[in-house]
Amino acid sequence: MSRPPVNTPRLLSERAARIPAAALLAVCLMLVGAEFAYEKHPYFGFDGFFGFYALVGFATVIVAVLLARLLRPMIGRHENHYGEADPGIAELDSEGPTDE
Amino acid sequence: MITHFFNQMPALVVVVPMLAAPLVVLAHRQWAAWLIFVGACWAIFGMAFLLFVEAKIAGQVSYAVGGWAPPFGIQLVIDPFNALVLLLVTGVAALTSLYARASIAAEIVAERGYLVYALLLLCIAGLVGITITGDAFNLFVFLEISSLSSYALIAMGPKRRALLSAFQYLIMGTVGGTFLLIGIGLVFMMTGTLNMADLASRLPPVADTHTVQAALAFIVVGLSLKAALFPLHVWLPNAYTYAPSVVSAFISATATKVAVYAVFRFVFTVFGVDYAFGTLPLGEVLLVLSAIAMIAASLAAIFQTDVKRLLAWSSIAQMGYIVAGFALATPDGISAGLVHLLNHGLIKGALFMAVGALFWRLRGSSINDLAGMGRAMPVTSAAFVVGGLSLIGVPATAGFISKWVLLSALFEAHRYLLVAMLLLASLLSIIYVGRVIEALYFRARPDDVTEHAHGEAPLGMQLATWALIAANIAIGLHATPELGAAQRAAAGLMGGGT
Amino acid sequence: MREHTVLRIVTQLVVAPILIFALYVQFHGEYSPGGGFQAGVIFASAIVLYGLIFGVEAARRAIPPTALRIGAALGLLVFGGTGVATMLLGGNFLEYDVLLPKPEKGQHYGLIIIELGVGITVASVMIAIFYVFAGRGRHRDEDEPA
Amino acid sequence: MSDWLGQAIASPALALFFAALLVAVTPRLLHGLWLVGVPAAALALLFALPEGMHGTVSMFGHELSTLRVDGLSRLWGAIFLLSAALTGLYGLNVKDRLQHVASLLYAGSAVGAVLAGDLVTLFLFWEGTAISSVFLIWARRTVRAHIVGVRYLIIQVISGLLLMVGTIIHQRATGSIAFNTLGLDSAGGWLIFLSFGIKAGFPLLHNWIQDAYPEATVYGTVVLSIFTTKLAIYALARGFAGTDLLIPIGAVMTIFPLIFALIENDLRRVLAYCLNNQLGFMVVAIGIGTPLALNGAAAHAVAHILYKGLLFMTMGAVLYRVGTVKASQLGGLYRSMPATTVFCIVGAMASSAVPLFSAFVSKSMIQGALGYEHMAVVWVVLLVAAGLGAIVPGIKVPFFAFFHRDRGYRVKEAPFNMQLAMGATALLCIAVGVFPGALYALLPYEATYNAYTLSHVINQLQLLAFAALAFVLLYAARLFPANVRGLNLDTDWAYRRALPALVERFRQSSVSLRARVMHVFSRNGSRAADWLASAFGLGGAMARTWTTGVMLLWVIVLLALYLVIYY
Repeated sequence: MSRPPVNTPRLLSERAARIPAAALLAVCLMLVGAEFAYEKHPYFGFDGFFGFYALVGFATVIVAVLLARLLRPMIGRHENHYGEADPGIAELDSEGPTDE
Repeated sequence: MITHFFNQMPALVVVVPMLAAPLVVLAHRQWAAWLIFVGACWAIFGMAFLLFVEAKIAGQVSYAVGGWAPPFGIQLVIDPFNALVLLLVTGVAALTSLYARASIAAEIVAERGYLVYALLLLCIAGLVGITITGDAFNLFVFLEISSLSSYALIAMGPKRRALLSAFQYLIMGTVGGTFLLIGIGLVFMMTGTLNMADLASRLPPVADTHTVQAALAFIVVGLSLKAALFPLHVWLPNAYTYAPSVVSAFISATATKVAVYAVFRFVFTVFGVDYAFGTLPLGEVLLVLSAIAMIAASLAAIFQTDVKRLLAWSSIAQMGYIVAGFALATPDGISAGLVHLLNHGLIKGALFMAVGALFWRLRGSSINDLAGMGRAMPVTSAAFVVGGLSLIGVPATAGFISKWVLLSALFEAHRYLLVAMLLLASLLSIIYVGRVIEALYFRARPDDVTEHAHGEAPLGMQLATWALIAANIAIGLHATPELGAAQRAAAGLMGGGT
Repeated sequence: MREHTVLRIVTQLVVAPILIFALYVQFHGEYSPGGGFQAGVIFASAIVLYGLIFGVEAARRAIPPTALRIGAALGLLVFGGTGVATMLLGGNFLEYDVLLPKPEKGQHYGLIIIELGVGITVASVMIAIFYVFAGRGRHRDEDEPA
Repeated sequence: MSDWLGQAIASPALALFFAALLVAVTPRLLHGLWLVGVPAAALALLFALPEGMHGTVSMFGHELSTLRVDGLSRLWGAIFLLSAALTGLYGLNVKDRLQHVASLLYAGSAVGAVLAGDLVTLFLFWEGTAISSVFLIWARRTVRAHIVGVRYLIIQVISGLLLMVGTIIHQRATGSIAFNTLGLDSAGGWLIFLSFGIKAGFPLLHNWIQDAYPEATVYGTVVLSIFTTKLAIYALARGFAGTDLLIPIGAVMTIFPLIFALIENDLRRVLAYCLNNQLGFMVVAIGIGTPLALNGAAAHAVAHILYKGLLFMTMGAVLYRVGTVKASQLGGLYRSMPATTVFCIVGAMASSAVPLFSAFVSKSMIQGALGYEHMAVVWVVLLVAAGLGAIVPGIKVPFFAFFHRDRGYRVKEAPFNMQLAMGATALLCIAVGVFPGALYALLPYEATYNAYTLSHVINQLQLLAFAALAFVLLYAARLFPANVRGLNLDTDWAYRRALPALVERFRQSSVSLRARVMHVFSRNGSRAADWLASAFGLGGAMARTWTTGVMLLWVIVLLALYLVIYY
């Protein structure tokens, strides 16, 4: 295991990341389009609305992530908060980059 | 001739070790002394087994010393209750005899080795005597025999602190013995007899007197001291810690158990359940004390740095379990107490033997000394692990059977607080056993230790340790005979009379 | 104590009578006040006196520690052996009646024998204890019963 | 001919115990045989056993039936044995004998517990799983692992003790120790429920999972992730099927661990939180209690064991090669560990319930059961959880470990046996998704359910794709929680901080109280008071050596106490 001090940009490079992102967008659009093309079997009624599943998937993640961002300052602590880290591991704390 | 031998067995169980002691002294050489020791121990173990069977068939075996009929002469009685205790004492003695040779050779100056054997034999004779005698004063005499020899045995420990510990034990033991004597004197004054069965029939008319009440108090306190019942336990940790390993192993497995037996022999047989637990609140007092013992001693055990000391504290906690069972004074409770009395003898004997084997190799018994010994002495360490699991009460070990029957009995008596205490104590036991196991297996050996840290203990020591461990597992897997015997004993005691 | 002539002379005179008195107490034990325990103590007291006046070394020469060890053991053996003998003869432990054809005789002799055993053991142990305490810090005999 | 098949000796659990013994004493060369071969043989044995109650043994006054073979227990036993073989393969390169012995004993106990026909047998093996599994944590041989292990063991044993006490009460109340539907209408039932709940990671009782699993060894975590919690799910399905209380409990379990998982840095801990969330699905299904729901719970347990095991295996491989699984330290590993990357993505897709992967067929059964019972609120909660599950662990784990920013690690690919085990597990994940019929055939109730209807597939794809889209947008906007070193408080704070602090406060106040009392005594200046003060004074309370005087004092106190009470 070696760790040269390289600092490549995040996610390969921003440019390369665009291809899968675009693909995902295309799939999403296709799935919205599919709403018109199949027979729905709703259990309750409200789950038969247009784009219900897509909306739930999208909104859930947005809300949950924002919630988690709120939560972190409240419960986040230093890695050796409980003082149980092994000597030697506890000292690693200062080094090592973090994201953003 | 054979029938005559069978008839004489109750006396022989005491006489053989008693006479083997002077023979050992005369033999003087270590190997000869050891041979006599082994012979005597296995002989009485065999006889104890035969007596156990005989008591099971006949209900009770009685023997009149000197041919004098019971109320006047000394009577030896073996009933289902003490037959089990007798089996424990002699069985542990027999295994101790295998263990003793290497352990004594390593820890005691060679010229004094024979003395350890002689004193052990006297101690065995005393304990066996306490167990089977049917005479109150005779019980005191045997108690003194076993006590005096154990003071001397503890004083022979390898460290200088052994002397002080033995001295403290001597003071406490003497006080306990004196209290017992005072108590026996008081009941003798009131009834004019010393035979237990006779006492039981003569006490009720005078039971309302303060003298008899005081007698019960003196006897219970005196014997509780010997049994290391909280808060009279304070002599025990030092005594067990500084005694030679073989002595710790033998005494921890037998001496306190026999003392507990004696307490309840007096309470149940002589004074009677209704008197001690009905008229007088002895049961409540003992239950409170045993509950405190379970928790306080377990906590103390967690903070020990010496394994022998840790085990000693755990013994005090376990005495709480035993007494709690007996003090319920229900058939289930008594049989649970008796079961744990036996099982704990087996568990603690095995654990002290394993620690003794580690001590044999390391010349130390602190937890730090044990670091990494799981690799260096795999067989002994494995024995300790199994013994430790039994102490915690893990299924398929004897300790689990004890825990199960004790909990059942406590539930039946609606003692929910004690249930909680017992569960808490068994959680605490995980911590202290876990500390030792962690040191044995998950810590590296210190670098500076090189030459003498490898290789197993001698065969004899391993054999004895594993025999006790095997007994633990056997009981854990097939407890029906033991439970049956304990239930018979409890039924006999609740029925009253010897 | 070498300069106390009176004490030395008196001791020399008294030791022998004490020993004889011990034997008297010993053998009259079964039907008059006395017995093995008392006799053993009296016997030991003679040796203790001797040791105090003439020194422990002298006492040790008179009665060596090895003898004490053997004595203590033998006494116990005599006691227990009698019991075993009664068993072998068909009685219970210490049932003296069976020792001799006549039960009373048997009782008589049986008691004398076991008292003798007790006496020997008590005397030996007493003297041994005296040796241990008196010899503390000065002399260490490997053979002494501690 | 096969008389022995009805005896206790024919238990697959015993076969695994025997394998543990063999591993302990035979040379390392043969270990593969015992670690992989014996579980496979035990699997064959399990299917050879006839249905019904077998293996009657008598133990301390109870008639135990150690082998109950029916649809439910056979399915669970089978997946346990299968995964024991897979983890055995995964751990072949581990030199530490102790871990192999512990994992075989652990697997054997779990199988034994599943096959238990009565509560006492269940308890015996229940304790067995607790004791044997802790060695997988201790085997990491660090101070921290030891502390965590003790904590883990205590919680496991508390669960065992509750089960034991509950069993005793239940037996006294009903006179039977049979392990069938127990219900919550008695004290014994509640205690047993609580005992199962601890191991199943009910909310507030869950934290031992996240505390302990990430601290075990590479191999140990994989093994741990399989047995204990799923055993609890089995026990709930057996004893508390149709208990309404389970539905809200399970619903809460599906959501809140995921929020924690979003901001957790240690990827094995992320997986532990997600494991907890998946248990919620099964708990809800058991709470519904209809045949379809129970089938769903069973099928999901099987699928879950496979894909979660696979994910833990891949993270184990990363830890093995790189030395850390902290998201903040990882990235770009797809270059050096391509195979592991693929396996991880397969595991992630299976766990996100992408059609043609295992969880799709099991999760939709549970959703369907909720729909048929018209439980709209819970249905929505589970749908939300499924959407969120596509992000953690679905995207978070593979993305931050293998892609994201290249941290420059140039390590070797995982050892061959690990790759083999991961490959086999990945294949099973896909196989279950593609051919659900084989799994359905094993389910305890007859299954006529079909997950692959057009609307199901499209709806599921919509859910997942838009969740992924949300992730991409959040990530691009730098709103996704960054991976920073640190730990997050959870309910373990209660016993790691609050409880010790409380005890310390209590100790200090009692010490000061005692000091004040002593002050009053010593002002009298009498000898006796000084003596008392020195006897009870500070310095180690119980454990120090007491003077003889104090000992005697206690004797007198106790005697006086007795006498006072008696007069």
